Amino acid sequence: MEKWQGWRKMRYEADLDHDFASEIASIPGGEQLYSCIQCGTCSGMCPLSQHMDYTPRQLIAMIRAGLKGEVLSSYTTWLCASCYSCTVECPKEIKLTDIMYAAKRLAIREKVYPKRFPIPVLAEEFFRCVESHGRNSEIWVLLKLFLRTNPLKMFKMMGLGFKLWRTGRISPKRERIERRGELKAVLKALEKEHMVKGREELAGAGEVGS
Amino acid sequence: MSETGSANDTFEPRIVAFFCNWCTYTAADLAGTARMSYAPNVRVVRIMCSGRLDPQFVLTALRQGADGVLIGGCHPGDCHYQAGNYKARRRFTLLQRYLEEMGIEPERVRLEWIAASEGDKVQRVINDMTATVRRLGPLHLEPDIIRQIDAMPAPEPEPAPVAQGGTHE
Amino acid sequence: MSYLYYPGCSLKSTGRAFEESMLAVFRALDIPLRELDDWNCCGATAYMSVSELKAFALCARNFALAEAQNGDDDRADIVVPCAACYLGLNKAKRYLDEHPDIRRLVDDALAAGGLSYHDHTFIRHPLDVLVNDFDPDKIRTSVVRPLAGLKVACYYGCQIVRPYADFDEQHDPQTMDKLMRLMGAEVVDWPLKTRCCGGSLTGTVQEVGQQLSYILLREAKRRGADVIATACPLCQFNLECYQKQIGRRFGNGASIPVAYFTQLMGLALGRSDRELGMQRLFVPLGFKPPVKEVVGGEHVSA
Amino acid sequence: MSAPENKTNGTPRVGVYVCHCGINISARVDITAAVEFARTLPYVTVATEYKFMCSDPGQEMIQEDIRSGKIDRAVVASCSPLMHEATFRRAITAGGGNPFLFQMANIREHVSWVTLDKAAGTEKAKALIAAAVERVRLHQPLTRTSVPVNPDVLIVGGGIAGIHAALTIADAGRKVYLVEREPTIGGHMAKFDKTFPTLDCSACILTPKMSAVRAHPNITLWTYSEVSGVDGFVGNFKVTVKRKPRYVDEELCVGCYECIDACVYKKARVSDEFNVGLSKRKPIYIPFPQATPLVAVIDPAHCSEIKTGKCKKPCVDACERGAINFDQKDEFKEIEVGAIIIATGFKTFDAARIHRYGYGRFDNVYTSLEVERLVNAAGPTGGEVTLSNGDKPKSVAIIHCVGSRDNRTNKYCSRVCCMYSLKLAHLIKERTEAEVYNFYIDMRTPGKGYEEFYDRLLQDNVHFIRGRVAEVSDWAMIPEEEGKLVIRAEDTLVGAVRRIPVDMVVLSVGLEAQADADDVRRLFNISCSREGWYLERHPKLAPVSTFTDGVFLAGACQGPKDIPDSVAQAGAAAAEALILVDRGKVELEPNTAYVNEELCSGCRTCVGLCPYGAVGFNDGKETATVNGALCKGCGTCVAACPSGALQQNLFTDEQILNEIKGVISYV
Repeated sequence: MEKWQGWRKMRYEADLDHDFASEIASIPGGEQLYSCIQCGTCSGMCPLSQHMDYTPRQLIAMIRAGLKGEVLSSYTTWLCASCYSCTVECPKEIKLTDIMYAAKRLAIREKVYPKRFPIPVLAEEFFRCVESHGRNSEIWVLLKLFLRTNPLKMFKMMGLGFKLWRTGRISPKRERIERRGELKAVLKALEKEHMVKGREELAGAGEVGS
Repeated sequence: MSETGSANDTFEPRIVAFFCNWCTYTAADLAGTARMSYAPNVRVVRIMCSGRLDPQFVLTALRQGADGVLIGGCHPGDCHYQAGNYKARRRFTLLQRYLEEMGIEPERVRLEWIAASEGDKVQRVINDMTATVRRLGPLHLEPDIIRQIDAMPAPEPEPAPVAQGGTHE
Repeated sequence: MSYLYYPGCSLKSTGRAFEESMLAVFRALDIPLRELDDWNCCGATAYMSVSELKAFALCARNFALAEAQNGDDDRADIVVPCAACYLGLNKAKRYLDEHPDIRRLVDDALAAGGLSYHDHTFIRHPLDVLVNDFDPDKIRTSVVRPLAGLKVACYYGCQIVRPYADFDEQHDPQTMDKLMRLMGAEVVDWPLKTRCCGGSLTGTVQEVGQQLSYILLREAKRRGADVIATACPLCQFNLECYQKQIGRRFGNGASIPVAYFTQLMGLALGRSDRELGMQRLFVPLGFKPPVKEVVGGEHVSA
Repeated sequence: MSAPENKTNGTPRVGVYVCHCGINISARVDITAAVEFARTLPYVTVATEYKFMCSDPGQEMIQEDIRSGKIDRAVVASCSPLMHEATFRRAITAGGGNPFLFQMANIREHVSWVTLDKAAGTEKAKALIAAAVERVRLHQPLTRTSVPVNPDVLIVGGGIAGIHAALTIADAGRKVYLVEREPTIGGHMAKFDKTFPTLDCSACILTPKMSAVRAHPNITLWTYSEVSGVDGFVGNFKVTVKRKPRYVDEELCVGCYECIDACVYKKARVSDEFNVGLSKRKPIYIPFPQATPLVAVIDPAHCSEIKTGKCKKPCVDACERGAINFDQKDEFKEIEVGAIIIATGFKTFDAARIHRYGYGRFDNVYTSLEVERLVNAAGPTGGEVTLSNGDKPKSVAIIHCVGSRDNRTNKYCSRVCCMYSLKLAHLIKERTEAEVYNFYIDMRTPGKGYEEFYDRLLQDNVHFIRGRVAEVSDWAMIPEEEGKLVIRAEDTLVGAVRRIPVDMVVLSVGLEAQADADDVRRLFNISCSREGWYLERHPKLAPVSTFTDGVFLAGACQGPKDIPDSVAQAGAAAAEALILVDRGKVELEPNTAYVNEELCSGCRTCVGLCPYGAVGFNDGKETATVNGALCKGCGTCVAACPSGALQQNLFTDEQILNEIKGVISYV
């Protein structure tokens, strides 16, 4: 049990971000956010909710209440393994998994995700790797991950790594696609400053806060 | 003819609708009580049954300056008067051919089955129809077409009806 | 009908045995399969947490490549074994379809790379193809070494059936069960068919992720399964490669062979262990199907 | 076309009255502008506005203007004519005018409630007003004809609603036909043990009413029967009732059970509908001891005589009164009634549709209706709540909202489940002393004594967990869960997911429209809501009427309802029906068709068109004829007439053409 640190639970309207909910609701898949009846089916279905600091249901309530800070810095979104159990069972057809993604992207963009927590770091490394090579080379991504979070873990994992190498299930070889230039061109075109004229107003589509 | 295709965003089309009393008119009322807002371009004329719709009504509406006409009746099999909507459908098909001959885009005249419970369908259809007609632009009838319509047998001045059903004092 | 094959990153590394065995099975049933040229990552889970738009673009490039490679065929069916890729590509296809804004941006992006996507692409999982495109009898007759007496727990994982369960029942999927029965195996009844295995958490937040794997392993054993059949490289990796650590963490009763359903099919279809990448398993299957009939050497070349 | 010379004295003098309807209209329509516009229209002699035209002062304004001769006809721009046309027609009559020199412009439902922009709303309102004025100036004074009303009433459905309506009308001295599909009346209520919130025994309050129905001289009870055809109109319906063969003569059978004991099937093998499949019955059976009528019935699907014709038929020998008769066939009864009350009730949601709750997969997962039978002293277990192995459950979970409040099944709240779940919680605890857990989303107990009942359950320390159950599973995480059904749900008030092992699960299934609601709707020419509930004429002001005059609604067929509400509504429907039949005559809307013989070319186009045979042909005069008594006023024949000889009162070609001109050419 955490010891009491003099926190206050009172929430002043002035402290809340009243645009947060509409920001999340505006992403594709966020449409249904407002119809949540707080039934908790999502949390009950979720195989990971027991490890989360806020249950998925609470997260939805917090988004709607405008507790942006707490939501973006929470572990909940990162613990989502995107198994979509919540999404398929929500009686109001709220696409919670997509909302989790939206929150993750915001957290990364605003650099407020939990520090040294491996999952967001993995996401970033994975992203970089694919951006430049078009494919993912597990071993390199994992190396980077451990270096950035917990180097000791690397030694812990060595046994497994060796076994994988012996059975030919990993190799230090870099996976990459042939036409990397082509892919770069495609991805670049989606960055605001490179967008086709007149498309900026669509830049929000599929991206929160971009 | 009309400026087909010319997407016209500022143009506010005027559409006359003939709704049957039992299904579509009631559905439109339901849309109202449910506060489903939709385009203000459609103006409803109530008839008891879509079977009452005389093709001349449609032509007169267009002649008088409507850019489109919407006809609403009960779903097949649901007609309050058993089969009036089937008659309406038959007349509508003939009318469509006639309109094409006159060079009027068929999309300007539309028949929809809308049940009393389908307020949301009223909203959808009216918005959709308004968008379609707006895209088609204003309806311009060539003088000879106007002559054709005017030449149609207009009903004689109301005679005193025989004393049956509703009787005149 | 011919298919394009999208391996995805994992089937070239940790999931190699899946690729090997699936190709072997398709060969055994003479189902033509061509690998998609210069395919790129599907932008799954981790990538999507950074940029969804770019994730969609990654998928769209694969679609464009597929349609180009398929020439003027009116549909390009891409067989996608990896569950994460299957979902990622499926999701992209749907969002491009349902959200015109996204579509416009992605079309522009593709154009910048000299590519275009025309909605001819269809994302198919091997389970879908094997069960829904082919006559079960044809498959049954190709069985030369029935898996008689093998008790299989069919594990579909999450992302194949959720959220887009268009080829199988979402809550109680049956395609793998059907195939395993066709192979002569016995399917044990277990309720965790589609429960999450922990996904990438097994590597990142192990104490959490591995507990999910543990629940699956233990329940499979309880239900008397000899082997868990998987349809996803990550599921297979989680359930098999971490068994030692899981044992240490949560106590034993968690060691059980975990094979790809294609490996088990391959065995029944008489392909050799090497052809099926059996040697890559950490936990040996320890089951040899009896020979049903005397067959030409090229069948049982093991 | 030019305005014809009008047949009322002098040129028409139109009064236009624009209603604010509080702010309902004025918020989206500039009333003053509309009135100003109305003043500019031809024939308009008065144009004014008022907050509520339907109120007495509002109506008085019109009457005053008629009396003072300022106007001879009126346009009221307010709500839908389906709402208040009758009101204003009465007002005009009271003012000495002719009620049909009147037209409404619907600027509420069709304008202010559906238009966001006030300017656009005002324009549309003007157009509708212009149309009404253009039309009303051609209106003719008409008089209503009236037809006599058949005093008998048909009630469809013998559940508590149908029973109550039948008794009410019969006690008022009117003849009632009560038609029930099942072999006995009683409906769902007959299956219940206790009723909430008073916990009085369901049978004790229902069965006396059932036998009263049987005994009542004014009630003709036809069970095991269905309405197969409806013809005619308000006051004069012609109905065909199909009486299915019970193969037992209702007059002779005394319900002694001898035949049942004698049946060749010594053991009961057929799933018993009355006990929702929890027990078995024989091919010849009596649904339950208080069945009304207490008459055996043979189920042709299982009777070996009917299936094979080779049965020894011990039942026949066993019946001293010779009531059993295998020659019975479908029998069709033709009846005439003035009013119809539909009380066809509901069906419960099929729990198997929600896979994760395990209904049909796990033995000890029951639906609430099954448990109603279990707790019922007259039920299959004699009131014992037991598991499939016969043991008493030590812990029971009751899951609310099964199939309700879910976009994937039924969006609506079924309204009765919270209360009956509380009732079942109480009864289960009473019978088994088990720990009972209620899993709910929101506890809905609006009703007299309902919240108090909830409070009582809280006192009984029944557990209440606010959270929709995610899953009922049979895999254990900890030893305590072995061999149990495990409920997984978030306790939303604690903010933690809980796993709760129980012996028995009760699924509180929601209410749904009957499977054949749509066929019945067509039969009686009424409407259904999306979900299949029958549509009332007005949700507040005409809750038991339908859009078809003379057809009324009672009970759950109109929407989920508990017993008190069903009975109240049945009383209301009975009153409406009585008003109709006691009035003795119905005034018909005079919107009938008529022939102008001078114009009729005798082409006979119209003759075949009329579904009511109202349009005939006079061979002598070589002209079409219309029988106003048969004409329902659809106008189909009028639209077909090539020479304009056929016209329809209130909907003449001219009136409609003028309305078209008005709606389009001013604004």
